[in-house]
Amino acid sequence: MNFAVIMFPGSNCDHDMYHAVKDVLQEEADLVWYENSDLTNYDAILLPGGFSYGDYLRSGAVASTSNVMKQIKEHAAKGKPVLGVCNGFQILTEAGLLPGALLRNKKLSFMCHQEELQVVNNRTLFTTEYTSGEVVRFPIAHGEGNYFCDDATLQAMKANGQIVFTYQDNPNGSVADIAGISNKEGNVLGMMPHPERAVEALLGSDDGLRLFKSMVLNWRESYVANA
Amino acid sequence: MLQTHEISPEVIESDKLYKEMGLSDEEFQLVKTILGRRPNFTETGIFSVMWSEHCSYKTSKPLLKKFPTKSPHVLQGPGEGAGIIDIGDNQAVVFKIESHNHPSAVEPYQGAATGVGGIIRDVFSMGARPIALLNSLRFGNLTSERVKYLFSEVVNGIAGYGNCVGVPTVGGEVQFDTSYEDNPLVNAMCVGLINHDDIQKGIAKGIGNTVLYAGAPTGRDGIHGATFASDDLGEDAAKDRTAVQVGDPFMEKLLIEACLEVIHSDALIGMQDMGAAGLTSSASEMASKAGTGLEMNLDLVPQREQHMSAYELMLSESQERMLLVVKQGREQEIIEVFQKYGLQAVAVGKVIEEKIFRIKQHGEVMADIPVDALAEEAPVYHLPAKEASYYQAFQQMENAIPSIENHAEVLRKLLQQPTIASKEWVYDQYDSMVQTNTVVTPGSDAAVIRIKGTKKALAMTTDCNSRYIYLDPEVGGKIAVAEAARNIVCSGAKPLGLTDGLNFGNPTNPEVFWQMEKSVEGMSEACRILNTPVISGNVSLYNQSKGKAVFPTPVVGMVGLHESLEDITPSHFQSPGDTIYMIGETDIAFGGSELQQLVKGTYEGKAPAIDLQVEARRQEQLLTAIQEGVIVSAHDLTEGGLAVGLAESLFNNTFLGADIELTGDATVALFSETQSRFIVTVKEENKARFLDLVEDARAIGTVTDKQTLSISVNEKNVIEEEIHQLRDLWKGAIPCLLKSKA
Amino acid sequence: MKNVKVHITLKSGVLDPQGKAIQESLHALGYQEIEEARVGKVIELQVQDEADIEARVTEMCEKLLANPVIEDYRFEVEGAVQS
Amino acid sequence: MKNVKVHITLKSGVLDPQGKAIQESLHALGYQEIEEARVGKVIELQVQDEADIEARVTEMCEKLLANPVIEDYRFEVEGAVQS
Ligand SMILES: Nc1ncnc2c1ncn2[C@@H]1O[C@H](COP(=O)(O)OP(=O)(O)O)[C@@H](O)[C@H]1O
Ligand SMILES: [Mg+2]
Repeated sequence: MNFAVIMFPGSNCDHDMYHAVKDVLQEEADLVWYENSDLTNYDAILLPGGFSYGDYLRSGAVASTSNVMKQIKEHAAKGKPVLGVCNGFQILTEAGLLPGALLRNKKLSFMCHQEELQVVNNRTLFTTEYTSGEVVRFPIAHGEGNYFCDDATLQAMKANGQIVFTYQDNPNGSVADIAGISNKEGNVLGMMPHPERAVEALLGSDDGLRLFKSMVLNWRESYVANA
Repeated sequence: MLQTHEISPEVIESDKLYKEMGLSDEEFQLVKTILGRRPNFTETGIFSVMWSEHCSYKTSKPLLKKFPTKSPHVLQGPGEGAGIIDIGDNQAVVFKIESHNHPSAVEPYQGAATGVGGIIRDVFSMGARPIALLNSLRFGNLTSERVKYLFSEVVNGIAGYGNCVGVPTVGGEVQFDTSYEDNPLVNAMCVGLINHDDIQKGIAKGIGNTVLYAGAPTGRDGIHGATFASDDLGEDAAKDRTAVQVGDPFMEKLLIEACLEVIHSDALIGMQDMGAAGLTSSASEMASKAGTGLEMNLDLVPQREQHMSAYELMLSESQERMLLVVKQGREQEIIEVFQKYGLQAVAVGKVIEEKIFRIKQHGEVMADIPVDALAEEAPVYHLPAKEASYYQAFQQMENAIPSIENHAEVLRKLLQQPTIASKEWVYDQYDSMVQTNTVVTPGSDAAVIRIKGTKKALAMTTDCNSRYIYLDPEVGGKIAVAEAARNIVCSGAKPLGLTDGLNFGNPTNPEVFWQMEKSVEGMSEACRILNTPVISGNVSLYNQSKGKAVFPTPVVGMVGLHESLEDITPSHFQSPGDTIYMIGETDIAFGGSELQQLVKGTYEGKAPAIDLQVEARRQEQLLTAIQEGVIVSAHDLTEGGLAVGLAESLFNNTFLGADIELTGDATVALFSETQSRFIVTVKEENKARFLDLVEDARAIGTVTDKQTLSISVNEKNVIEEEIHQLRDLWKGAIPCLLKSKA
Repeated sequence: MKNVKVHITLKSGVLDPQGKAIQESLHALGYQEIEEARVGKVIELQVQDEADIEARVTEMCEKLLANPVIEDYRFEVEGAVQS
Repeated sequence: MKNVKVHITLKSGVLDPQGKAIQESLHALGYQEIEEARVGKVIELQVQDEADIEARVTEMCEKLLANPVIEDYRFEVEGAVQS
């Protein structure tokens, strides 16, 4: 499987994402600079964390207006997987690929530590290797991870199974303890916690590895099925 | 603010305007002799910043010579942006510490943020990828609103900058004491990783080569910041608006990537960041080091504001700027790399043969100064030292044991002392994991960063107990180095070397200078015996307000090497049944201790004694035992003594406790701050081997699954505390102080 | 050259943690009279003169300056209010 | 109840990275007419009626709302401007 890790000016988890996919998972991956990129040959697009454009104005806002977003939207429209982590999640909501928005953490400060998450929906392209209701440990590292959406949106997301991960002990004030959501079709996932920081036991958790493995297995299945 | 347009050389001399810029009468005369004429306004400014303590080390240079700086592994000692130590396999570690005390006192968020930005530039200007940040902070007591504001905003500023640039902040220390009330200390350390072939130097070699300016345009930020940093902090410091520099971590992130790409081009000759004294110091130092001269046209310098004078352009401390020297004719390929990242890079001058620093603006020569006069030939002062008046009195005092009724209650109180309490409130705000190398996150003795693609890792820590140094600068200086090394060894690494951040009061006060001299001597001796050369450092003087100096605070930033990931050792207890050993004997050592502060509200008496030979032997033996795999956990004993150390060892787990049996005086056994002690845990099957390897170890108890800390002394139970209650007190102390109203 | 001020506020119903923190600290400082505090942004633009400045600024707001999910905006072109 | 709007802006000459980023992204979106962008804050307070409201708000600004080292402030009490 061939992954594109998009680098925006100010992305800073791009190499971490690349390391997780390329060195740990041992799949094909490229770091792709946001300008003049051609994404047509990639099977999956990863939007890494960081502070694209310094997070000035609103986190993710400036990156969400860049040209590469058009290609990402096309890729997503084909049903291919797009994963946005942290700043990547913020970019996806700003770009309208996912509903809602991310506000400043309830306590206003940046926070970085391990959090326990519950896998609410294990039927997405990203979560089939988890069991439903399973509790996993991922690091969080954000100042603006307080997920917000209006009530109608929340009800619709619940009905569609779009809530993929929730916090066991909500650290930032997110509506309904939301840590990660998908689009209706289930091929675009945005989450504040960092699965790419949880792929080696040496660093405290390898629970995130199965997220990437799910992507690969599901891709193989559909690839083999279509072949 | 000084007027910046054309004040004549005559007026500068007659009205002694040079004094406002920080030059003494003698120094001004020396400038006249060097130039053979009176300096103009711009030149006076240039001399004053270059001859400030911050740039010239004019009063500390004689002391810095005492530090041992060499060892076979040292690739670059003090003198460049940062020092470098070989770690094998063509790799090396680069690090340095830097203070931003005065800017942080005025504008804590930006002061701290730009401090972080500056030290990162020091490291990547050497060609290294920054891989970790640490800091060392000192504030007054968390009871005044001002101190709470300074503390919160400094932490916020460090987080704001470090998190955005994507360099993990992995460790540090914070202490609180009245002496820092108006003059907080904010020292930031950056660690980088480099391949030997990528090492850059800040030199302007090759006559005719081009001087390239890269990064942010120049504004009026921080003009006179360097002299300001070398001056008493006046009562009206908050009004000194021009000294405030604002950082842009986003720009810095782009600058890191661009510079680390540029170093692979053979068109690059030299690179240096613009730190204190901005364009002036970077350009003149690059030329001075290369034995060349340099000519610059200020009309070409990117400018953020209008009508900037030569004086302002030369002295501005706008952030996120770099100066490069590039082969003549090959400018464009370098410029294009910066452009890819959306950064400006422009040719602003060239290297000349004449050893002159020549600045032009609007077709006129605004400065024409012999290069070496600014750097190497800056005046050096041998200031008088006088033993502090309190010292003999303290030395005469008996090593008394504070009288205590309830030891359990004292333990609970000690755990809530801000200096001992959990710093989670601080480090939770730092991204400590970005770059996915952080094996040991903040909260242990030393942080550990693995090196991808190898089986090695780096341990790092900052330490300095300034109370001991106040009581006895020489002994305290030894302890600072020894404690840092202890933290490195506990994590399973071998100490490689250190960077020092010397924070003191006004050096023209002979008692302050004595503190400086003695602590540097103590540190130097410890460096020699523990084999940790000083490879870089920073001096910050005039840390005082209302005439009173801060505690002498020479911070030690140390880095160590794990030869194998398997050696990485936690500082917390791991499993029930393990035997707890204490390495080292305990004597009566309460001078400068937390208990003394708690009981008496002051620090006095003798500092704890330290025997560096004993220290070195214990560290070596412990490290060997760790490398042989017989140690489960290791923690050094510092503030609050054994009882606090035991409690700390239990806070990371929710299911462990400890049963401890001690003898002797309970207060001494529990709370004495005797040096060179460790607590380690060992599995049953390794006990014999452990005792073969480590001489001074004595079993004091066992790790249990009871979740209580139970300590008896002379078979009488003196402490029986629930771990979760102790943990809540320890974790809650700082957040609670920050919330409470003064 | 025109000076344009774009005012961006959180929609009512969107929690404003920063405003709440300010209100709490004002109370702590003894300003009990504060019933509510909310924080908004002002983006001040210097814009070259052109005919359809208001249409253009509206576009900028929709595309970038405000996030319609959580924010409302209005702007003034040198005195003239436009929403 | 009075509505008070406190406007907080960076002092002139102080670097505004946020404004610069906004300007650049507006350019990237094709709005070349933008010569400058600067970002400020508005804190909107609901204040119980009292006699010395202006003196009190001035105090709040000095103590908490604005950072006098790098920021300027001015405020309006329901229409009446006060600086
Ligand atoms: N300013 C800070 N920044 C980051 N981490 C900190 C800071 N202050 C303390 N810590 C972390 O808290 C832990 C305990 O600090 P400290 O009590 O100073 O340890 P020690 O006495 O072993 O040197 C360390 O892991 C340290 O890295
Ligand atoms: Mg320690």
